[in-house]
Amino acid sequence: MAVPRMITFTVATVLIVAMFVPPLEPIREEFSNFFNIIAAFAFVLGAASLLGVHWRRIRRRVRGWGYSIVCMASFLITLIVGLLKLGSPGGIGGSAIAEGSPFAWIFDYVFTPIDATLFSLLAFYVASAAFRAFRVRNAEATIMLVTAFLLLLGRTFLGNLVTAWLPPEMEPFELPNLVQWIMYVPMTAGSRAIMIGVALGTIATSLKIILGIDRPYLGGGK
Amino acid sequence: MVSLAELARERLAGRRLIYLCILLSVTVPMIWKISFKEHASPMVKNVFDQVESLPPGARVLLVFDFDPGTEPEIKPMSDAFTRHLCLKGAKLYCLTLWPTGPVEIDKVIRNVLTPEFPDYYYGADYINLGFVSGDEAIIAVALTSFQKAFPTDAHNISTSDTKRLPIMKWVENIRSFNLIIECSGGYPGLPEWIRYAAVPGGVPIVGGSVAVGTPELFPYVPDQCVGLLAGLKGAAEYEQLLLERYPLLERPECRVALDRMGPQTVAHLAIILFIIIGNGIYLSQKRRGRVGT
Amino acid sequence: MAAVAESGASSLAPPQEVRVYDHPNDNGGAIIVTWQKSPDDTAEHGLVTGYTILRTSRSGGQFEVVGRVGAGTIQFVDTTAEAGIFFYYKVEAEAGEQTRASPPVGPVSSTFQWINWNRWNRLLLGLLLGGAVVAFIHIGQRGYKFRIRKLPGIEAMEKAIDQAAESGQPIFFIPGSEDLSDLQTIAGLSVLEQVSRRTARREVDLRAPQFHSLVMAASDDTLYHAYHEAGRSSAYNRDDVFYVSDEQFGYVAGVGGLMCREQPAACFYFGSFRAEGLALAEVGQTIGALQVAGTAERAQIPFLVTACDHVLIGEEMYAAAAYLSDDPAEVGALKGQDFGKLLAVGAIGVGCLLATLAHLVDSEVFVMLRDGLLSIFETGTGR
Amino acid sequence: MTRRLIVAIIALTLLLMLLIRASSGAMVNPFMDYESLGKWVAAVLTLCTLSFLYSDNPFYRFCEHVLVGVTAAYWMVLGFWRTIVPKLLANVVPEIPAYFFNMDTPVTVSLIHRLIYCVPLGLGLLLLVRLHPRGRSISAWTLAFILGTTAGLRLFGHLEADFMAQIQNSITPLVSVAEGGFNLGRTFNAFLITGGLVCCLFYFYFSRDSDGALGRVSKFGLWILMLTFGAGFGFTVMGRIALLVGRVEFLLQDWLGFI
Repeated sequence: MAVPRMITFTVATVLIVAMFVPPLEPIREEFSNFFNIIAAFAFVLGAASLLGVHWRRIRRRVRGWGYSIVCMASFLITLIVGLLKLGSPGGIGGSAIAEGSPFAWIFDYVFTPIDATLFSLLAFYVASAAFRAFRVRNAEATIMLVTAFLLLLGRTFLGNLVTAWLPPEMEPFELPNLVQWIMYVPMTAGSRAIMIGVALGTIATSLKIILGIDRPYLGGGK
Repeated sequence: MVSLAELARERLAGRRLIYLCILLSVTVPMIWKISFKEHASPMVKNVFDQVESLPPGARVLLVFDFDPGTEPEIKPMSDAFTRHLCLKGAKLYCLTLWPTGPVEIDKVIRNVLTPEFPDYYYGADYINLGFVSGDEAIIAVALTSFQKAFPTDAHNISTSDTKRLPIMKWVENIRSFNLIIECSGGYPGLPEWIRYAAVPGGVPIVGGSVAVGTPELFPYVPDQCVGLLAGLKGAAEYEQLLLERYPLLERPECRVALDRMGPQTVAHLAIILFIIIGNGIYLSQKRRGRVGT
Repeated sequence: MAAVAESGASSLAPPQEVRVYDHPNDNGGAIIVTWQKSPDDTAEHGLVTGYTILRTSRSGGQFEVVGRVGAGTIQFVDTTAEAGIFFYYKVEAEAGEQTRASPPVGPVSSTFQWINWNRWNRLLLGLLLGGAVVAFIHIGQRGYKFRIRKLPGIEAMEKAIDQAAESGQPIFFIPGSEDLSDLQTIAGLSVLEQVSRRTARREVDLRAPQFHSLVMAASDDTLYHAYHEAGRSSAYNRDDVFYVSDEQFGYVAGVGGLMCREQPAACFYFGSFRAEGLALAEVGQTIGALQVAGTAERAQIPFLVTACDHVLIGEEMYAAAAYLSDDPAEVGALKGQDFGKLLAVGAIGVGCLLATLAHLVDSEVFVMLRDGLLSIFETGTGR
Repeated sequence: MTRRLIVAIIALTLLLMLLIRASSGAMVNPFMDYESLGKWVAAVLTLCTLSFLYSDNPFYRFCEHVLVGVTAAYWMVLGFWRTIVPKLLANVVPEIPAYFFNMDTPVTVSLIHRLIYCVPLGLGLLLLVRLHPRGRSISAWTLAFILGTTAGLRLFGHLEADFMAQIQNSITPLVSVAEGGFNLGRTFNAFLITGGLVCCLFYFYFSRDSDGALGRVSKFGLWILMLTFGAGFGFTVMGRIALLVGRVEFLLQDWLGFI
């Protein structure tokens, strides 16, 4: 058995045993902490990859290498300003994103606007996806289309008006109630099935990791 | 016979037309200030009543688990909650488990608390505990010892220092609070606070969530979670209730979500229209024997 | 330190019947304090605002506050009680400035237990489900060929790789936006392994932009070994697996832009997705790539369904690597999962039947049977 | 060609409007202070990013590369100040954060505690060995540790929350008789939830063939799933539009000074 597989097996087994043995239980928390620390170390790899890819593009004068300079510059400026807490009102002991620091300025006026704008592009994407995908092609597509349609309508003021003419005894069929029913009944069934399936998938995946079946990223293939 | 390139171009043009319609359906109602009166749903009413029934001096944990990315949906809720709590004279304990969340607390303090409630004093009536990393594990710690989970406030003052932070005098753990209000933009969010704080601590919890996360939260209501505001519509309904109860609040900054519902509604109608048109085209093509995609 | 102030308010009744005992099934250090509500703590007679729990380690010693709870509560777990030390407790009802304490009770000490019996049901189910998976894997390893149904998404992936080989366009693989702490990511990496073996054989460029540095390291190893095994080590290019950004939309910006420029023949999305899933899939749609996605994120599946050609839903995503590899051991694991589903269906069926009978028939037997079955699935955290 | 002309005309008109707007004093002067400058920067970046909807263009590419650089660095900075310093250094050598970064960390940490936290330090350093081409196999040890941790921690997490809890919630009476009467609505709902759930589970059943009785059951399961997705889609659209409203609000209100 190769060393990495032994490590995986041991670590996982200890953590599983710790589930049932109270004196070992603190290990579970400590190991999650360890994970975060190692993930923070991994940032060095990320930085090396980012700089490496763009540096090679600049050196080889790949088409659009000018943008790579932009990327490297914005990366390095942000990194240096942030790591050294340059211009931070609290000094080196203060908060990393203290108000009034250049790092916070970059966050507020460069990071946030581009980030939020890209996020808001989803409004357009949702619309075009709805236009394209919601067609009465077959039974499944039609069911999805009709439900989405009802929900969309139910979220506007029209939702109350469309079915307002129904007599009081038909109350459950008023759109707001119908929408609520869809969310509580069929959706519950669907979500639960997905969750149960996911649980089974994760159990199998965990076991395959622990047993070391077909995991080339631990070195050596099978 | 249309060539493939032509078809792609046609599709691209259609896509741009959709984009333009959406942009207009959002911008035009905003400039013309089209807005609709909201009708509060029972769930939002439950949330409102829960806050409304707080006694003066109630201790409320106000969690800001969102960031600038989800701000358009959640910030109107956190603002409305803050106003409502201050009007009820509650003590506010603000914190976030999101690394990008502290700016949101700062914004509420700067734009709502300080200007609108000048008699709210830091350390006595409200406290900003800032960001603490650790997600649900930290909630579990707070369940037994609040000071251990949140050793300092955002200004690095120890939370055990009750001389400088008298508001901490009455807090030992999660159970010390009368209510938890969670403004949830994703993970960690409402499910974590319900599972690790509200249920084991026996503290009522209400919350607001982005629309995308709401369907997963419905199963918690009303047993484990008193009620929740679902997306901007929930926020707008809450604002409507707040305005009806406190007419003094009739100011533009107190109806942000209500104003934003105008463009929302128009955009929804536009998408509904797209779906109808799309199917119209599809069916007519099908009849002519040319099945589109 | 709070002195016990019994400020003469005789009107306030103290909490009744205070009891203390060691918290069972734990690592020590926790003592449970229970009491009956003060008669002044009722919905209509709500004088009491809360209870304070006090403790001392000496009989007759100075009490100190260990916790406060709101009105209506009847239990407190003191998690600061060092194991092995004896403590005395008392509970104080408070109403504004007034307080009234119960007589002290004790002594009590906390101890640790070796086994947490509360979790017997997790052990049972873990052994059942895990055992089934391991057993079927073993059967598979012994060479038994299991039959499984087809997944259209998998066939589409294979076709897409062929197409890319013909047209010379690259393939993009997006391993989701969660770190290695999420099993979806790991399942995604297993799919990457299978995909990269195929692309290595068919000499297709595979590009895997990364969200997290750790995932990048694992993806890089996956690709390296896959190329190595296919005998095309020289074709491995370290720039094919590259880090973009840990920020959701930083990632979307980088990858979306690349898609527009490199015009991939296909995009595969396997892992955990949030809003970036739709953003990327729509860009992929625009450039006309064939797209297959797999995720267990329920909130994102609807959007991926509208924007991708095929979506592997939840469990199907975890099964994708087994389908692609056709490795008997992996396929065996799927059979183990099927056993789990049958178990779930059986439990729900029998449980609902018992619950219905318990609801309709006035008989203790059904109630007992139902509760017995429920206790197997009891997690203590509610829904 | 005509399309380019139209685009150019629209762009010029917008630019002209912007100039008039700015000169009329309705907008903030970008050179007044950092905040005003920030607003202009933010607005220009917002517009450049929005241009991606039309097509991939140099303005968007500029924003894209700025954002990638800034966000990557941002998370690294936070990783250092929020994980490495308080979680690693404060546990291994608390003297560094206490004396060099003026942090409020206790320096009285036991040797055992320090040694325990040398484990992640060592694993972290081991991971970095892979920067050297020959370090790949050594750094796999760290990955092995990570995978083991994930498998060990998540196995029971999902079992509890997704398997046990969901089955527990699904065990309910199918027939509802309350307050002296048979409740048709509730009974129907209970049957639909339970039946739908079972059918959906059979949809995921890998051993089945797609025809026969099991095929029909799983088909119904697929319908329920499609209904779930449709509902999820319809419900979420609102959130996505809210984000666009937020952005447009920023442009119209904070920057252009309309409204």
